[in-house]
Amino acid sequence: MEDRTFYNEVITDHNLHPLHKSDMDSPDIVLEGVNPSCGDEILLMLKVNDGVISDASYSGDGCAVSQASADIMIDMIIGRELSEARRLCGLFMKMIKSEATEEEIEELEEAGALENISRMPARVKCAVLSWRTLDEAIAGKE
Amino acid sequence: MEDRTFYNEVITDHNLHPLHKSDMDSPDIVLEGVNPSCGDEILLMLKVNDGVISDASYSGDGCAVSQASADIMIDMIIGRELSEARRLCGLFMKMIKSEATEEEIEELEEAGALENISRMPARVKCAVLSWRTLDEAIAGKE
Amino acid sequence: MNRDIYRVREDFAILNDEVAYLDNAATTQKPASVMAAVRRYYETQNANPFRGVYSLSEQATAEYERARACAAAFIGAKDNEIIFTRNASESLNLVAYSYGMNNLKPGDEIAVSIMEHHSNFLPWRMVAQKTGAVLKCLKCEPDGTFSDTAIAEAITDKTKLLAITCVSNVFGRVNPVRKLANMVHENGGIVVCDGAQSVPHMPTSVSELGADLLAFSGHKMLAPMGIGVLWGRYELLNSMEPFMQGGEMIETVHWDRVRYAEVPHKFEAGTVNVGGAVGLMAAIEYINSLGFDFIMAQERALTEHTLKGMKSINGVNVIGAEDAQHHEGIIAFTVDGVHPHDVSSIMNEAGVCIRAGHHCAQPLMDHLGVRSSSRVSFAFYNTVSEADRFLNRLDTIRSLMGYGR
Amino acid sequence: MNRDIYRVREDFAILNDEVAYLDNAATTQKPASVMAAVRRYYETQNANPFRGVYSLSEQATAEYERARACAAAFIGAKDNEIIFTRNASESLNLVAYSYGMNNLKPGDEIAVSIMEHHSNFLPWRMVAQKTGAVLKCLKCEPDGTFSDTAIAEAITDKTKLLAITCVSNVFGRVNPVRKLANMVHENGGIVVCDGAQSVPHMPTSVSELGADLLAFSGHKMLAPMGIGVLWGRYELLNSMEPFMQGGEMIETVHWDRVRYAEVPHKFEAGTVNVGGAVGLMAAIEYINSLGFDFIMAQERALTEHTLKGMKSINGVNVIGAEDAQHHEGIIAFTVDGVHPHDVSSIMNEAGVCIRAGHHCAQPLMDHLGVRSSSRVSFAFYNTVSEADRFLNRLDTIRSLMGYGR
Ligand SMILES: Cc1ncc(COP(=O)(O)O)c(C=O)c1O
Ligand SMILES: Cc1ncc(COP(=O)(O)O)c(C=O)c1O
Repeated sequence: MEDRTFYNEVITDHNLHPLHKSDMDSPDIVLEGVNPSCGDEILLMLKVNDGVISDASYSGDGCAVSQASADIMIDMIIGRELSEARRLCGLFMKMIKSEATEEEIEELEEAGALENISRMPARVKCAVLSWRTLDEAIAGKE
Repeated sequence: MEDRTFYNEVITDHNLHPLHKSDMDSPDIVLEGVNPSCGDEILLMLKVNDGVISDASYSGDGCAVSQASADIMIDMIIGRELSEARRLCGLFMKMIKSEATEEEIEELEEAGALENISRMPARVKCAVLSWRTLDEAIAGKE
Repeated sequence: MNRDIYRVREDFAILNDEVAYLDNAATTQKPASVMAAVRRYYETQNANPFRGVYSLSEQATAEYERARACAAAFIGAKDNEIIFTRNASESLNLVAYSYGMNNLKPGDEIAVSIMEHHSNFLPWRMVAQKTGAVLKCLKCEPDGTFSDTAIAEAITDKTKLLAITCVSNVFGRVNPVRKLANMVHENGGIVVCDGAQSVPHMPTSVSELGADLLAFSGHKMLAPMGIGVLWGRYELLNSMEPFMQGGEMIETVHWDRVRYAEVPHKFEAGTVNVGGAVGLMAAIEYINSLGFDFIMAQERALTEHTLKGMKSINGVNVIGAEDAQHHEGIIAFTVDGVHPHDVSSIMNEAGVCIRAGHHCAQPLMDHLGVRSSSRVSFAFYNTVSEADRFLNRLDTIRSLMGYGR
Repeated sequence: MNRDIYRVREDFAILNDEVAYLDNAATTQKPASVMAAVRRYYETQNANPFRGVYSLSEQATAEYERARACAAAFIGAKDNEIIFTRNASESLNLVAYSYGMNNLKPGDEIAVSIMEHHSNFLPWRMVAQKTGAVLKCLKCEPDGTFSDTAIAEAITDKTKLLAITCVSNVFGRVNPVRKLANMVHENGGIVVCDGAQSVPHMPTSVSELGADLLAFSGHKMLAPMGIGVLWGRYELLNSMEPFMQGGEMIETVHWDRVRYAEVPHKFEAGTVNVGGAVGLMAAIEYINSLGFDFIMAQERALTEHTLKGMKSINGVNVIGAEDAQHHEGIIAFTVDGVHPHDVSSIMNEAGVCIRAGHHCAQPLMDHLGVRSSSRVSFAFYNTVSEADRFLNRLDTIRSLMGYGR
């Protein structure tokens, strides 16, 4: 018990060595997400060409769950169409609610590492912060 | 059970046919007692000569317990010295607290009819209203 | 009268054949399921909700929010429109301080019915005094109805707020809230309803009610003391300033700036009463399991039987309507020549618990020209034999007090 | 460590070997005697107190007033100086609304320590905003002490009110209330103390404390949620305006004039929480039966053991004093590179319940330059093996989070 943990290597790696935590010059879209109960903050920055996310990064401050989740998400959406990114957001939400099929979780690649967050209801908000922020922003554009 | 009651004949008689419920011309002492939780009101009027209560009456409005108790008290104190009246007040309080001896209750004559009020804590205030008012007023004079 | 009532009574440990508890408008007794739910909460899930990231606290949070949803469903409201308070009085004071003090100004009118419980009168009196708004009195007839003239006098185009009870705790009559609310709304005012005596005894739908805010107490509907509810339209609640301030009702606090939490949390300062909310949830579940059809049939049968008996006793005067149907379980009365406190004491000697006094509705007593009165009030768990015990004792009171001797 | 603790733990149904509940500063668990007392009340004595003239109501009144006397004796106060509220937050808001809003004026100063819980900060911020009084900040050192300079800056001859906690829920250090109170009193100001973290853990004597008002919560001292206390000097309470208005807090009410009831009833509007008060009485009796000698020895031993262990773990930073003796059962801390919410979740995975966040003391967090922190807090019923479970998990956290991999 002492050593079992939700914080698997995918999460701790993305938290400690983020791939996309950086500023961006003149992004096309800037999205802010705040999780007031924890104090998590996320600033998503996207470059979009012809409906395709050509580049993305984030800055922020918060718990490992929120930061790793953002890093994983950004890694997945770069190069995808906005609509495709939204579909992934939907899949992620489904997974969090334990409603996703095995194939769907597979499709979420590294984000599948967050599947067990549903066992920690108070932390679900942290996991979905960046996804919800992205989803709402794209929905607002449509 | 249907017919047993604290309201014995002494109490109901003094309530329905009070001996001293009347106004008084130019009393020497007027005392007002109020029992706000029930709305009982008592106005005691005394004539005092040489430290002796030569006449007394009351007016008021309230429950049978408060009105009968006042009527009984007035009946007892007419003709007594102020100090003696105070002593009776003390005895009455003792009786209410179930601390009086049989002889003491005997001495209270008709007021002994109120002895069992201690079984109805919410009504004790009604029974002692006139006695407390008299006691405090005489104490104030001394 | 439903014979199952004797099985229902077994759910209430305090009920027995020695004492007939007929003061249910003051507070009700609690069924075993309510006691068990509170205990189960404390023995298996207790923690400070919202604050903790650990499982126990998450469970406490979930229970509390489940109770909120339960209370919301009970009155046809949305979950986030339910604020847990201590009792109806606190709910009404919340509105007075938060809405009244911050929105009313000199010249505005507050209409308050003469039959309000002190808890829905004094807060508005205070608001009027402190804001300069005018307090107008909605007078009633001796049977508890409002005449068109009285309504026209009290409700004008300056009425910014109407405070009215759904059911008076003296008359027991259902008020025409919707009709009055329509008039107030037409001129942009709001309506604050006191549901303390209605929510426990009949189905409530806030959308049908027509009011903007509704207050009620858990302890009058089988729940423990210390938990109450304020319902309000979300947009209205959202526009209102906080009342009490402190932990839990904030999003972020810095020395020089504060962001308040969202409704309903904005109005729930400090550690919330999870145990009380869980008790209220169990009480609502108990009421739902019996069903209002059963509850209302039971209470109406008792009221009818009792009112009929009272009318046949000399020297007994019923306050309010002639008809039992306008007495929702509540019958206030006087006995000629016998003070209500003596009536209560004599009843108590026969093991009958009824109320005496002004019933926290002194302005109504003044209006009716009654100094004080007695009141018998029923819950569904009362029996005809309890009502008969009351009637039998009532029948002897004047002779016990020496009349006709 | 006293071995009897395992027998004491049997009084708490929720405690077991699976979960170490170490968030006692947030709320405590309830012993069986408290649950039993509340149940006995509802099963044998429940009625609306004060209002009824019948025996059941008299019993309820007697129980409620017995609870008041019990709470008074517990802090060395007079019975009529005890006001029952919902929690410490309501007690403090009562003072803010009743005293603050009616007595402070532009130019007056309110001094509030930077370490106050939001519940003893936000009400004063509101009072300052609405009355025009000036809010002054009493800053503290990183170890939770107040320097003479800080005191001189915050407390002046214009200080009309000082709001200060007896023990901070972050530092766990006892504040020099008496010394500060003397300064404030010299200039005619009053002192409002927050006893939420002190009253449950050490003997309190209001005369020795030196404050004018003291607030605390039942749920942090073994009682059910939904009951709290405000103590105040009688003359001060007597001079204060009512806060909430409604039933029970009046003597007589007419449409055009009101006479309020005497203190403490003046401040208890609506149906009081007898069940909660009875629960608090049972909690106090339980505490008295254990005795503060035992309780304090127990909590100090746990604090000492834990602090020592924490100091030996790399990357763990304790907030406040170095010395366990200044941590009355409370140790707040941060872990380098690990967010407090992650710390809590990781603890929770090992069955350890600790708190994460700003502890409703965000201005203090700002002042200390900490965004948020973790907190372990003990009650007498905790064990060394629970503390060790916390320490063992703490020892692994950084490596679980990938540091040093
Ligand atoms: C120091 C302090 N003051 C006040 C409070 C508020 O207590 P409550 O939430 O019970 O009102 C707390 C606890 O949360 C506290 O720790
Ligand atoms: C009509 C009405 N309104 C309000 C109240 C106040 O309820 P509480 O004392 O629970 O706050 C009562 C009961 O006392 C009532 O009968």
